[in-house]
Amino acid sequence: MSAQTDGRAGAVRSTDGWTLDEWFVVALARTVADGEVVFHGFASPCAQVAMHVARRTHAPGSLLVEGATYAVNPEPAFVPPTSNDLALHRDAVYRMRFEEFFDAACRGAVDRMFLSGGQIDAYGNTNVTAIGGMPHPKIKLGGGGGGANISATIGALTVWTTRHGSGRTLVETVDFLTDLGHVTPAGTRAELGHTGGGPQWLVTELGVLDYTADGRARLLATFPDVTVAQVEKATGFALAVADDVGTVPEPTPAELAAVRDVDPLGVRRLEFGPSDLARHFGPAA
Amino acid sequence: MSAQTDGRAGAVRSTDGWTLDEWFVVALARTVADGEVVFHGFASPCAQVAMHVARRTHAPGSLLVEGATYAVNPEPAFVPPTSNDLALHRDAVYRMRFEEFFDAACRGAVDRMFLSGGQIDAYGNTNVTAIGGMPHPKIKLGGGGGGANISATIGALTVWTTRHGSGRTLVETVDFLTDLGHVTPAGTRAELGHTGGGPQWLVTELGVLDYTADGRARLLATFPDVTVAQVEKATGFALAVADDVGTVPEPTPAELAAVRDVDPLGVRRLEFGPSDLARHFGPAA
Amino acid sequence: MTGFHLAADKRTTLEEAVAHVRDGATLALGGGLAARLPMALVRALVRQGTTGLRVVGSAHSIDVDLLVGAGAVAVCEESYVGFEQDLGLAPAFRRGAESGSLVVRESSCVTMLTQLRAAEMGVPFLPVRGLLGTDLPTLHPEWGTVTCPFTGQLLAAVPALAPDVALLHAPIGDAAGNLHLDQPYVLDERFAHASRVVVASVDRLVSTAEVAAAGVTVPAHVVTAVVEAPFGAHPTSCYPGYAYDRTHLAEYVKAASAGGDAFEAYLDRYVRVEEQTYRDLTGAERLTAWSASDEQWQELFR
Amino acid sequence: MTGFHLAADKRTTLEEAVAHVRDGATLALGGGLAARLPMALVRALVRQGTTGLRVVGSAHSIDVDLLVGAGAVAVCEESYVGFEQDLGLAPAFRRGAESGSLVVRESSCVTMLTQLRAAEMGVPFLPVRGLLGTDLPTLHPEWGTVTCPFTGQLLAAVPALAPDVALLHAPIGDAAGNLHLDQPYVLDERFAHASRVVVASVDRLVSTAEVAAAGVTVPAHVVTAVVEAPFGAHPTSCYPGYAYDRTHLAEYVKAASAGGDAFEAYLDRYVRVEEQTYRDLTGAERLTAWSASDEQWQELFR
Repeated sequence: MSAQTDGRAGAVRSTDGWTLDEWFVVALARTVADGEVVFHGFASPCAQVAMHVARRTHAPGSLLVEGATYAVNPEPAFVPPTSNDLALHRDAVYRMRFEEFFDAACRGAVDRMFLSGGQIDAYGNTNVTAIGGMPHPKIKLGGGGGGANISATIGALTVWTTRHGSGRTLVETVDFLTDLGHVTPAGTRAELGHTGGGPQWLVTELGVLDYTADGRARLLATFPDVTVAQVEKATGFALAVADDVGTVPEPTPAELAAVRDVDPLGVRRLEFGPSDLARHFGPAA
Repeated sequence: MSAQTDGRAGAVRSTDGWTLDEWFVVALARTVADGEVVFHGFASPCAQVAMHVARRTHAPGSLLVEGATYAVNPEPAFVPPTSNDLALHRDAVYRMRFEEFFDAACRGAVDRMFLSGGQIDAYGNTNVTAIGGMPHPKIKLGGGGGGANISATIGALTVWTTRHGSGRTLVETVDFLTDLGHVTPAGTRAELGHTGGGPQWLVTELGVLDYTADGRARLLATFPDVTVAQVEKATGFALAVADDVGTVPEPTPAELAAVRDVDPLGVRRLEFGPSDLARHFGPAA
Repeated sequence: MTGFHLAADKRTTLEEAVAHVRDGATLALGGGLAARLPMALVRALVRQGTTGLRVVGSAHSIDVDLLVGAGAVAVCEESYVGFEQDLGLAPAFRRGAESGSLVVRESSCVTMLTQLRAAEMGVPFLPVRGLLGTDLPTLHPEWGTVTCPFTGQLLAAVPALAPDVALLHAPIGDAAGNLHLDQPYVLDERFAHASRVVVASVDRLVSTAEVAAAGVTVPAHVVTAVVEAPFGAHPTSCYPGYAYDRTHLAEYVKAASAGGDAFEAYLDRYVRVEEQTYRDLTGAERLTAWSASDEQWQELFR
Repeated sequence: MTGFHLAADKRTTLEEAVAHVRDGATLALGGGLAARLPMALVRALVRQGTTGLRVVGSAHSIDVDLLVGAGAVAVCEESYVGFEQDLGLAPAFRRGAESGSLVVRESSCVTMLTQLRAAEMGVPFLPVRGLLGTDLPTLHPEWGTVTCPFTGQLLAAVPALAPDVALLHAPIGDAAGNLHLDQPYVLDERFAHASRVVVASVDRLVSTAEVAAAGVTVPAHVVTAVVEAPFGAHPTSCYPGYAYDRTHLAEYVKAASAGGDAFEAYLDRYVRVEEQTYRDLTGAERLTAWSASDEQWQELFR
């Protein structure tokens, strides 16, 4: 897909089509409510772009903490492929110290964090440490950053993955529990004394899910080229499905323009496999 | 006394006399060893001037933390009568944060602190909280700043008072124990788990004392206009006296010059009563 | 413990700003000793007639003493209140403590810092060095001890302390509440992050660009309200603007020492008036002369 | 925990600087991800042939991976090691963990911060939020729990961690060791205050006045040794000097992924040489072009 523009960089006509990576970022962005304090970790291009899209569209009053730089409400000219880069500070009046951000997250002053994982279970527990578990990993992943602490305390979590379709990501049991979902083998959040609300949304390249009262993922909507049966097949746990599963609402021209404007390098695309990058939607599809 | 100078501000000829307040500050300064990290609290003009005198004479390699500003090795043009003043930052390359200084003091990176008190017992416990004790004080003193914490952890303490002669300052038992000496009613420093060495020197307007192996003050030297008997009479606890009590070594011209140069306003004099301010020594006496 | 404050324009008046301080509140006062105390806010608080405050902090002077003298304070939990060797003990504070009308639960700098840090870090307690063997814990039934789970050592422990309101003064700030302070920051940063509400006065309201260029010390998102109050720290210093007003402080100490009518007369003349009137009466402008030369600076202390 | 370092002139060579790092030491590496990593010091450490290190920190990349690949590391206690989505998993780190030659005791950012803070504050432990219910504690028999003496709540607790040596890189510093850093400081400030020995490399050794004008981030009194090493963070960024070298990092990842002879060839070509040779080979100068325009900056990431 080559985005047609109306003469202004990043702006698109409503008749343009869009790709899955763009739509996915828009779906992630919509999990941010206006007025929230939001944060992403490193190695999270989709979440990173999504937070800026939210601020430039429906959530202008949100406070965005740019992960790994801790810059507050920067306006980057582009998103580079590494999270601790000066390009991400642009126009930020203030940069938190490392400890200042994490203290705020621990005391409950941060409303939302984006979290992903190599494995995610029904309760939103994630594994970003090791496939096959520790101390004898089959695949040693990078590690969890600060998630093992602040997934316990941040107001709400938006969990995402771009590998749902692999069938190996949404699993019955994570091989190693790095970040906290609603219920762990050691107990619920309340039982463990954790103050944060836990996973609220799960966005995947197949669809959008929320969590039931008992803390399990529930399918709300799919992308139009995906069926409920496909989602269920790709999911390793018994999947709750809403009564009225719909289609993920289409991105607006303003949202698409924001994605393209924030992310001219297309770093969001680094999270997707080739077949998903080929998914194209809309009038021009 | 009016200091004669040899043409350079603050310099004095060795034939000049000197006052008790000057000599007292010099005696305090000599408790600083070269290469030490030293600190004074607020409301401590004599200690404040003494630290600068030490750095300008025998202890040029000491690191001086200017109390209440936490400026490192400043070179003030004068010492103002309040401890949190920009005048005390002069030429400091670095100013610690409040927590940075206190953390350093708590972990044992600060070698010496100057401490005073309205009451001081034989073990160097001090009361800067209330004469008559709490919660029903006869005289509510200002309070102890950070002493109740860092008197426990700083390498060594120089305790001082300018009111020894009152007979009410060196007491058998402090009415309220604000800062820690060697032995408290609750136990020794070792028993309480405190890591600092406790009081090493006690300088008063009558003389200079150190501490015995069992942690009690011992008279080492008196100012020349003071007898051992006078010191014993002014002391409210059984006073250990060294075998060879001498006279406090006279200040050198360089030391006197440093006192006068650092403290042109004479803030050190705020700590003394009129009769002690009238004490004058040396050739011109 | 505390959420962020995201409004873009937090400018208000002294009167509206101090309305955040309710009777009985736990109140943190910024600055230290006789530097950068939030005096314009303190004066407004006295005018408001607030009572029952628990004031918390490190080493303070006229801010606490004036509030105590005006009957605003029930409990004082500072590490020091006084005027150092220059002007001596704090008269109203001392009188309150000695008469029993003021409860003094004296704290210490590291202990107060540790309690604020606990609030800032979102933990219910922290261990702290020292204290054991001193008499300070006798004033604090809410403090305790904890055994280190690794070394078995017994340490003092203190609970998290999140002030209801912190009053801070800064030389400059913007409409959103970004504040630039000069060092020492004392506990202002910790108060800003640990308190539920942060009310700031600034000598000058300036553009965001000007605060950013000077360096943002306290970020807008922890500030609830901001008020422009020129010479708002007077009679304490707020460099680089103005030095300590030794003359006025001596006048205060004299009035507070005398108490009664003399203290009421001080309040009538200097506190129960508009800030502009206060500035004119005290001639605060002359304190900007400190920067002319070391000699003029020294003269302010003679 | 640690005394101050008061020498006036701490300048030394890379070789002498890394001699502070003994086999088996607990080593903290400054910077974060692919920014301001102390790579010239890391390369010198590899040349020194150090073994048995326990590396501690937050989120890192080529620094840890190169040390692991060179056989210097026994235990890795970082919160993340990798090249993000850009270049993927850390090859040597991953191979070590999967083969069992490297013990990974993965930590998390707040937990590491808390352990350093305990050392900095001089307390043997601190409580910390989170962790309970996760599997990280299974990798850390030295962690534990503590019951809040006030609320009765069970919290995770971690012991103080004072690294033997911290290696930091700064854009500028002076002979005494005063360092100016640009934000984010990541854990560098905490490493500087909690570690027994702090070894710093700087892109430029400058006058004390120049560091003071820029702002001293890490004060001389906590720094043990300082070395001038231009482009000392390369191939990671050290703004405002130079950006991330995506080309070189990709070359590294390719060699480390292949392992064996390919990795040895990388070491021979880039590590077992003089730093001047390294700079010439990598063409690090071109990375200063980032500041010319947003377009040129973006080009460096394509």
